[in-house]
Amino acid sequence: MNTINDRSKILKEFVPANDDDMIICRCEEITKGEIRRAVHDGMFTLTEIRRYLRTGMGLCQGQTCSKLVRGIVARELGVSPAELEPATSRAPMRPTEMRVLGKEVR
Amino acid sequence: MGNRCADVIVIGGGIIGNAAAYYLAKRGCSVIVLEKSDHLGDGGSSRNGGGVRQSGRDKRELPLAMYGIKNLWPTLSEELETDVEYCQDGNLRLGKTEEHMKILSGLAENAQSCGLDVRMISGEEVRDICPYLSDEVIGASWCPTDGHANPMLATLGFYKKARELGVRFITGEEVTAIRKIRGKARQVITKENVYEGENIILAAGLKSREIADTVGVDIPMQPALLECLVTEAEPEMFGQMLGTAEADFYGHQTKHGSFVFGGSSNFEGFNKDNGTPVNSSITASCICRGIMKYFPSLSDAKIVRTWAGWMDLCADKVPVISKMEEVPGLILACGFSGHGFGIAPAVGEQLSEMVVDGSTALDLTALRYDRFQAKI
Amino acid sequence: MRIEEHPILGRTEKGKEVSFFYDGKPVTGFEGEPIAAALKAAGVMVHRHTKKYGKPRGIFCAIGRCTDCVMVVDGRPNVRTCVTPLKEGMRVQTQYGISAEKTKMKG
Amino acid sequence: MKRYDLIVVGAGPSGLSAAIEAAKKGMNVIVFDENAKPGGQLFKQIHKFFGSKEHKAKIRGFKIGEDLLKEAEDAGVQVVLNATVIGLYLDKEITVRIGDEIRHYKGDAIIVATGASENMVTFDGWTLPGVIGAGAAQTMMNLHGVQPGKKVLMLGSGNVGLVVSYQLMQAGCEVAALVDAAPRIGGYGVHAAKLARCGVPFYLSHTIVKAEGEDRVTGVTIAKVDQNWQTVPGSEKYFDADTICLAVGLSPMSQLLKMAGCEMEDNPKKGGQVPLCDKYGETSVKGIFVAGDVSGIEEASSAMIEGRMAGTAAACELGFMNEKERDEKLAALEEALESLRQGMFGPENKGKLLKKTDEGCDISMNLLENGYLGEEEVKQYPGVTKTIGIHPVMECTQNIPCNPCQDACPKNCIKIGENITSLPAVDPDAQCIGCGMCVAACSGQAIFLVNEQFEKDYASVTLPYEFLPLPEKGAEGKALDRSGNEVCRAEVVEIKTSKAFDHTNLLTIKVPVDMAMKARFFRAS
Repeated sequence: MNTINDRSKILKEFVPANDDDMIICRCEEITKGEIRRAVHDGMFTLTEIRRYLRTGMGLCQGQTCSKLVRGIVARELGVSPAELEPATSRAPMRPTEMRVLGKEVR
Repeated sequence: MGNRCADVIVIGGGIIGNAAAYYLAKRGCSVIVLEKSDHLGDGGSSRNGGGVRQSGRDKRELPLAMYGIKNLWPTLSEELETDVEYCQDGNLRLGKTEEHMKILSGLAENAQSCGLDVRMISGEEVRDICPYLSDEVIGASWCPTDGHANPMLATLGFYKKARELGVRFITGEEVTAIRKIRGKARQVITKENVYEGENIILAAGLKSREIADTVGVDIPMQPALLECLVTEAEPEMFGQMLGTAEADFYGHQTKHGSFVFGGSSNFEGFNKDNGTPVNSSITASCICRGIMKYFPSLSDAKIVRTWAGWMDLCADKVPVISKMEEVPGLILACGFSGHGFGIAPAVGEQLSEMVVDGSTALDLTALRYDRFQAKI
Repeated sequence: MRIEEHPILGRTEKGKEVSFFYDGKPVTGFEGEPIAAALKAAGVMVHRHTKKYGKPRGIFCAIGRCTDCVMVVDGRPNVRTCVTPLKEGMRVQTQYGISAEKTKMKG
Repeated sequence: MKRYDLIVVGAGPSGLSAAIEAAKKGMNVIVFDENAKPGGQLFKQIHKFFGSKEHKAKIRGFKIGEDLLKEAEDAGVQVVLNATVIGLYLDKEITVRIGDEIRHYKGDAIIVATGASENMVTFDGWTLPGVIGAGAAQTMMNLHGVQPGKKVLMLGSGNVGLVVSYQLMQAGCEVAALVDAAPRIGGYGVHAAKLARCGVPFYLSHTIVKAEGEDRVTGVTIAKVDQNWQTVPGSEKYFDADTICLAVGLSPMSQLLKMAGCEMEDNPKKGGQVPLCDKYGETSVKGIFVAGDVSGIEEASSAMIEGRMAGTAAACELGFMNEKERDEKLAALEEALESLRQGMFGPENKGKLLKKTDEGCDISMNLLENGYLGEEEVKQYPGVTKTIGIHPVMECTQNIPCNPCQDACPKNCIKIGENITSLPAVDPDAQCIGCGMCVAACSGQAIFLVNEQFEKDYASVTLPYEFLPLPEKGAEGKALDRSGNEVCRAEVVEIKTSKAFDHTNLLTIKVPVDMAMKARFFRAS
């Protein structure tokens, strides 16, 4: 459900960390530092992070990284991961060739 | 909760609202943006096909498109410090039959009369520009200054910069009404709060109709579902924005390598709604079949995601971008009818002029709210 | 390494032995087993190098979800080798970015 | 469009169970599964299951899968494999990829039983080839007959980490260490004990710092973590390894339900995003049900019961069963589910550190921290007694829902009683005949037969053995204690194999009499 979220909320200052270059989204090769930075750029929801950085937009569609990204964003925002709604799931559940998706049998 | 008063209250945190907020803040206005969704740019702004084109547009909005492409898009990435993936490799509107060619040359002539460089080219010329197109394509209209960009990044880029400039964005804040105070639109009522501004910009897509209704204004628009899909990353093939005479599909290859295509099944006017923009079970397959006729070599490309979005389809298919003299203080920017993305930076800038200068550099008379007249 | 005999499962039933090409070199495997299994048995660990940073990747989930094990198979990139059955004569190539050619890597 | 009374997505334990239940009531049922083999994760499970007879205890996972599939076929369920459901749309319509086509189907009811996916953790080098999920290891070795690696380090001490480590050893791999950031082992103590006595070291309160290697894993560095989960400098340890296996939990694979517009909640107790549903698995979208891990991470045994509940509820909703019959059925199933959720590892006790068993015995901290029972600790449990002649020693020290040992003994030596989670006790009046049925029946491999009067100065210890090569009678070697240390010379005096033992061999070794309560494993020299 929609909850009021003031985006001018002051976050703790961005402090670079040792593991900022750790790959989090394996498909799109997005690092922890990029995710943390994006939160400070104002991307407060997992959907915005995904649209801004492409986390979870690769071949696997976030099957591996979504929980990891959520943990990082939650920490940066100082909230519990459970408060962050995962991005929407979309068909097809597995990558599907155009020639296959275009061949329907009813 | 902080201050709920500002020079301008923008209703709708899509690319129109965000761009307006950005240009307003740049000119020193205090702005609050209210967005119903939990996410900024969650409507059409993040769901469209990314076209930044002039060709194929209605004459009335063409000046906005031409202005934006000339003056705003080329430097937008630097301006927003966000790579919006703007690519100006031209736009091909493809035709497969003589009937198609007729439609296309009609549109081209229209645009030429406004001074746009757009011309009709043959099938061979089309394949010189984009060699992957099938022989079924017999010609196209070609506009070399058109292009595409990443809608999500452009929308969030405006947001990021506007926020940096001090614009207050509040998400999850659903506006229920605008309230006049002493004859002037001044208060914006949400489910839990009341905001106040000298000016109110209503840029809430489809929702604008309901909200405008609270001050007795009606904009004739209706919902229509558009669907898009995206493939896995493919080797770099071509940079053009593509469309077809019959609008079977439209799309482009992104900087990332994936192809984004939009299209329709012809049942868009009748799609059911379960509260979320939900894809229909038949459209993605239909779009794929459409694409493969034009690009046989993409048949092995894998679709990784499909999505849908409701567009605010205006009765005459161009937006309302207009001050409301009847309701002083209220500015409308809605009804973009599925092609608002490409003109969004220009619209944002013009809206800021409307507020700050009282008038706009571009003549937007044809997009006024009171243009809707009965046919006879 | 293949498990010849397993204390619980006994001897694994294998399909017909087939040969295929891994980066041009002939390798044998069993028909119908996932390409990744045949490669693993042949000691191949690196399936691809990533697009942005050129980092090596191999099998990760082995059930077709993570897509880390994709390779160029019979000329097509991004084929999930852990769920694609092996066939006689298949051409399996290390994937660089989204191509079988190392030179096409960006950066 | 082709329409079924019931469409089930996923042919794992819960999906098949749901389909069976519905088909038995006359429903036209189809099951789709994206895999080439049905049974979901069951086909990778080669260990004997816990539980009671009704829960298919002491049967190996893959066999349960085969049985379920047969039952489904007999009930008239159509199971379509290599069929990936790629979308769940309005009006309970699904699209399925079968071969190179997309098919549309509608169901009057849909049961989503898509199971779970593995969680991952990050550390320096976690993307290197050789870092794999525990499920990947199982898939490679148990389905495809290929070793995931030669030398494996396992991260995660939950049941998955423990069971897969053991399976790795059965597949001929070496397990270098088992590491977990938690201060205590998360899975069943008996699973840990199986590993410890083979010499696998446990590093609790440790985590992986780095996977070493250029283009593949060549080693691992681990380090101790403090209470704030930060690594303690100077505590690093290095292991040679070519494979790092991650077993750090599962998440419900609920994407289809989210797509379908079911109301979701984030429930850490259930492992993540799950649909809101009623007691019998119906979601907020009428006619869409869930069962198994997708509705909350649990064991395969409970998934089967949940499947039956959802199948029953769907059958009643569509008029294939009246409310009375449904309520009776559901009540019985609920009772069975409740019994599985009892004990130390039940949902209620999740995350709690219990100090005592239901019987009042101290819980072995050594077991929780190192994977094995201390020599003194073991004596306090009701299954550990001393008598003249051969007798069972049951090193079963945690209240878990499991009781096959009780039925296994033809002489009724073993008593668990009404409560399935009680620790097994030895009946002092019954006479053990040394048949070994209990040793083979114990899914936790925690029962040994000890005879301290085997020969003068020598005792015999009979232990379960599920490795190859099987030592021969007369083989010489070393006896290992519960921690995997070599404690004395040992000679194999008897090997028993039997169909009734279901691939668990009984190895009897001869050790000096003072080693009778120490020697718990045999290593041939």
